[in-house]
Amino acid sequence: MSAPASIVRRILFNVFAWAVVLVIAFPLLWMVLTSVKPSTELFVIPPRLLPGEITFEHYRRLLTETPFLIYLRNSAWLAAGTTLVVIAIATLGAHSLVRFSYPGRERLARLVLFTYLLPSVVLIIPLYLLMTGLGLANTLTSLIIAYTTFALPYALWLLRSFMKAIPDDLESAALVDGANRMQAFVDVILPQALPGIISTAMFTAILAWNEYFYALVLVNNDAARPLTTGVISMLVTSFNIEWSLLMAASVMMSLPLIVVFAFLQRYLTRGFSAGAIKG
Amino acid sequence: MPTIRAASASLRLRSLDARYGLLGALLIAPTVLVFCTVIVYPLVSAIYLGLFSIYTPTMEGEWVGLDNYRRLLASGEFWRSLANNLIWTAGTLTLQIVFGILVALMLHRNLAFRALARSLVLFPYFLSTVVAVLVWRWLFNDLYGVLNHLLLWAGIVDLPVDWLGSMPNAMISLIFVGAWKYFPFVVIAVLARLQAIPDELYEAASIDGAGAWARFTDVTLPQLRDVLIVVVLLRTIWDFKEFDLIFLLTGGGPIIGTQTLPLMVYKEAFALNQMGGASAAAVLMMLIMLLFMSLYLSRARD
Amino acid sequence: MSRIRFENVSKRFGGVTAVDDLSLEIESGEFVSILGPSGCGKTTLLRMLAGLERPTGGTISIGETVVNELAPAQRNVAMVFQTYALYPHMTVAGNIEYPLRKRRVAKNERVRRVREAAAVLELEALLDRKPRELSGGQQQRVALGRALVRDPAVFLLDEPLSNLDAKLRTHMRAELIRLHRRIGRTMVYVTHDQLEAMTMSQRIAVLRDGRLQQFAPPRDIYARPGNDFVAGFIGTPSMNFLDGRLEGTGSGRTFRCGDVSLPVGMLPLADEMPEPDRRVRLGIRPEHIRIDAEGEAARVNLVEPTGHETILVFDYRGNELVARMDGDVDIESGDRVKLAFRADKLRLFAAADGRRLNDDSTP
Amino acid sequence: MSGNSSKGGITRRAALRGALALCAGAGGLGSLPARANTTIRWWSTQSSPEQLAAYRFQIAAFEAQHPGVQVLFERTSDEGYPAQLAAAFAGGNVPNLVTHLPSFAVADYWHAGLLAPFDPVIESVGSDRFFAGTNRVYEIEPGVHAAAGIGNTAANMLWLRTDLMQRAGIESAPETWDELRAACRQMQGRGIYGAQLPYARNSATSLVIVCFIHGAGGQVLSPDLDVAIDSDEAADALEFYRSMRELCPPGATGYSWGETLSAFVSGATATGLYAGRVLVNVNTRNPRLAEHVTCVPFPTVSAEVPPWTFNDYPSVFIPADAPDQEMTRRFAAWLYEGEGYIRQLHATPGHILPVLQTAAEDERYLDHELVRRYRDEIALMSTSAAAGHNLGWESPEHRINVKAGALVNSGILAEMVQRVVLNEEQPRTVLADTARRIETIMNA
Repeated sequence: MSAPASIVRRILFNVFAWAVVLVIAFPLLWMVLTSVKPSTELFVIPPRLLPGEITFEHYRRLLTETPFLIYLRNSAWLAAGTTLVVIAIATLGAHSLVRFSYPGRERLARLVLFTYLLPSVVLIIPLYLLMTGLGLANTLTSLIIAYTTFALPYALWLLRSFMKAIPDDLESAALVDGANRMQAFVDVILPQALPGIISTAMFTAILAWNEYFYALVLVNNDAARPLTTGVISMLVTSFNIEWSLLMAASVMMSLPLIVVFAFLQRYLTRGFSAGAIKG
Repeated sequence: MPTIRAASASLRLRSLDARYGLLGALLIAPTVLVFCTVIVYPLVSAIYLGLFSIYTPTMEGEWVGLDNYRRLLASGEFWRSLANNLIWTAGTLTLQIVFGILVALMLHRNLAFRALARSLVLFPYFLSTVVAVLVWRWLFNDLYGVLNHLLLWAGIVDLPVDWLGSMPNAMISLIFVGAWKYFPFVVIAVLARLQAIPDELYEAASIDGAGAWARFTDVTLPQLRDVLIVVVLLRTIWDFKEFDLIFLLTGGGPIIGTQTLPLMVYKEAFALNQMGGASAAAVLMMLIMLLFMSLYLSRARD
Repeated sequence: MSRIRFENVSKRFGGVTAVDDLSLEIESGEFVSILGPSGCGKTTLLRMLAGLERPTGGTISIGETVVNELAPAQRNVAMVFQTYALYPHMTVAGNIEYPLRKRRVAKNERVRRVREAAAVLELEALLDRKPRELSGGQQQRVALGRALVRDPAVFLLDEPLSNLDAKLRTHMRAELIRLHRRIGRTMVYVTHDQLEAMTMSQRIAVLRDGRLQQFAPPRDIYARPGNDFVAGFIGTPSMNFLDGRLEGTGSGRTFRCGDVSLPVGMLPLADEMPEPDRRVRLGIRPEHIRIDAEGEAARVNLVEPTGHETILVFDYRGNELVARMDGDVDIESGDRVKLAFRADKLRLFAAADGRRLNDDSTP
Repeated sequence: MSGNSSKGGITRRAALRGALALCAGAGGLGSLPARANTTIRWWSTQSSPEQLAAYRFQIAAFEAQHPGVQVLFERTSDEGYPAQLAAAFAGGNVPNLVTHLPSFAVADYWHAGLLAPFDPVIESVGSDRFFAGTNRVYEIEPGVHAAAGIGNTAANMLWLRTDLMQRAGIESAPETWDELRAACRQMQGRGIYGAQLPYARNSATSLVIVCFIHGAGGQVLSPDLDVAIDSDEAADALEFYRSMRELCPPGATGYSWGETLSAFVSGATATGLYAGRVLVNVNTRNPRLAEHVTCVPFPTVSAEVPPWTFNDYPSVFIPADAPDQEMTRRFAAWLYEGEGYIRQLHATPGHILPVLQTAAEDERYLDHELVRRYRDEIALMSTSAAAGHNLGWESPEHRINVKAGALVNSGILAEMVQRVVLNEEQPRTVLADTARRIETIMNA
């Protein structure tokens, strides 16, 4: 193959690939464009691709006139809290499942997969009763606990296979070197599992950040409402949908994720490559 | 003699393995606790509630035995919802896998601004379902939606297409949006695996005279097999259970054209206030998933 | 002081017996190899000694202490793993320092001892590197350093050289011997490589299927193998075996196997094998076969010159014999030659249980 | 009555409380809503920014008068409230006050024994201040009110664009279905659709078909609540609904109230079926149409059948399990008081119509730009709504139907419309089938 031909092929491939990427990303682009259009341009027929004039009015209104920032804070707490709780529990649990032996261990590991199957719709009322019984109804804590239900099995499973990939000898070495088992866990296993923990934490945070249904039923209070249900209930009512504000809200809801993932993206794939996907 | 036995018994209690076992149990205890309180307890109550006729707001009702199950299995709606559920799951899963592999292959190659391209492609997965659905509903809008406008402008259609309100459009749109939202998960997994395939394998295949397609089917696909088995399993479970996306996009309509089992459970529980029927439907749904999963796992093991 | 004793130690994993009723006593300061094919239980034995596995039965003691229920940290043993098991997230210095940190050694003392160990192992220049930036040999030395630094009573080494290339292995063998001489600590060395075991150890314990076959100094293992397994396992190429029976007694004793008939009357036997059939295995080491015009006729099947020596495979009356001869023998495949065996080096084993019949005075 | 349900659960919860304390401690982030001495939680499905401002005004005034009392406004939505309230009732963690739910939902909860009698509030507001008969729909058991109206809404007005009528040469507003179809057809074109009706599987469609059945002279249930939907009139209504499909935008199969409203307000359709919120939306979002919109009662099959107005009777009720009943009742009565109530009405002029005669005649109420400008329309809607009915109370002869909420939420009626319009099934077959399904719910 001659050099010019390969260059042409490369250019063609690049053009094609980027076209695909842009098609995939088009809804996001449209979201951004809509959010900076004045609302008067919104219902123009036919719709215009580019805004006639750019306005940040919707963002201003969202930030100053609505509880958006409260929802944002709630969502951040929720994602952070859920991730913390889930990772703490799952890391210990996975370590136990991988490196300790006791009766029922294998059965427990299998049960983890089974709990995936529970449809959240059916857990919701018993969960709600539980939360009310504990005096936690309408709090972020109740949502953190609820999110733990669906995030924990996945996190545990991911971390378990991740930790399986860490050689046994490392822990043995630490034990011989004078550590007890918890010290060996902290000194050796944890640092080794860190990429997996970060990756799992990201998946958990995504789940918690984006969850809608539990938040809808368990929390009906602006003080504890996260973005997903907050934005919907605030901007989508049966008599009106505030598209401009919705799109502005969507952009701002996605912004923290973009920032976080720009930094941590490689861990997502690393989490999978380091054996987490082997089951 | 007895003293020796007692000594050895206490020695056994203090034995290292017993202490380790205890520590292991201690570490797993929070998990077990969470499982019991927030998963097993609701699960058991679902099975229990399924045997009653229960008015949701009061959670009171009377024993009806297996009547809920009989009623469900005799109703066309349950079977239709199940069929919808299977169509949706199979459709969106296939698209996710095919598209996910293709895009992963694309992103694995040397592409200008590859990091940016990756972020853009992975983005739908990070996007909140609520946001994703709203954006798509805005794109699908009959009057102001850019999708219809593009088709009209290109002369492909004469009238705006009713994307979400009629069949089979609604199911197709749903499957499509679902695929768009979740295919990045497949990309992440496949991309990770692709990076781990040694180049020598490709070189060897090239030396053996394999073309691009043969390299894909003979080298790449077998290497992806393990990843795909797990990805398919996870995505099947998640897609089968999907509630938010369908509820927000079509609400199950038109009629019950896109109503899947989770939506039916929701309708029973909260629209009709029949917690008993809802629990029964959920238990059935779980059994169906369990069946599929064990079939799949036994197949995948071969 | 740091004598190691295994008394009737067994280890079962589920239904599999890894170590079976094994008793062994290692003297303080001794260098002992545990040798055997893979899966013979030698690593399990070592891990039990380290405290990483618990014996199913029997007792293990180090010095005067029964250590069965002691955690690894409480045993004052150090271990070098086959995979080295270096902590990837710590630097070389961090790796070597780790055991000291766990023993709450003071900071400046730690630094001093890490330097010392690094000096011994010539690792000074690498102290700030991460393990993945090191070559295999360097990693191996770091693993040794980590064991060395805390001056343990017992060193456990689990095939530490198996991941190195041949040249480096020879070098490290010498290093290890030197090290042992210097510190004079008890070392238990697990290997499947007889060369390592033979060259380094003061005594070798040969294991097979979890059972101890023989525990003796290298020379004895070679010259007076306890049974046909040890005899066959030690030595390259392996000892030739002919299955047959003894006839006659005393100096008239003859070994017969098909057409073969060899006088073995001069061999002092511990046991005359009173059983009527007297079935035995005759062992001949390849190095004890030579060409001799007076000898027995055989045909050359294969010639494998390695330079300084030549391995020859003969057909000797329907039996295959491997011989090791000088590099300059001038023989080609298909030649017919005459062979002689060094009669005093022949070994007889009982066919029933494989035990050696020659008595201990055998040269 | 209720509350007993938790008895069996008390020990179980107590046990779980300890078990979960660990998780809660680990979570530790959330907190209960800050507690003043008394907290009144108020849920509403209606909280547009203008309405929210009015509520805030009322809350501030109330809190000023009652130190130590805090009112927490919590929004819910038409789609979300069934699940949220179900969970709240089941968990015994109910809001003190719920407003703007349609009367048929109230009937359902009352029937299940979940609500406290509302008569003390009505008395304290002054029952003679209400329009006569306004609260009849809540009198599910004779002499006891489950709730009271907080406003009236004439949901099915026919909204018209006078400019388009003029251009098409239509002189008077259509009064029959034939006239309406003809008018829509004449006005359709130039990118504007003639009509806009919801054809989706939602409550909007369910309510519209109920209107049409009555517009054909039929009914869904007889006064004694026997199923009466399998009738020629209902078939006519479905035929009419189907015939309007070609005049509506293609996406009408997904429309709920919101899309219906914005289609008309944005000028995409020439006519619309909606309540009074059109007025405020046209004036804020598309002022160039403000001069050209008007409304009339929705046409019926013929002149013989009088118009039937759907009033969903936005309600106020107090759950029986709510704490601080006395303070809650005081706050509920407060919602009707003076300037606060008028601000509520002004937030959506013409949409939430006064239930208090005193307020309707109050000069402060009449002194509002939109109320003045659309005086005729608002007057028409007020009288229509006052004589309005809904599925829970189809005519003055009807008993209160406590299953209306379940009927609407089940989607049976909307499905019926979709089967006829989208699947092109025979109306009579569908009606017979629907009658059976309604029967099942009525008997459940």
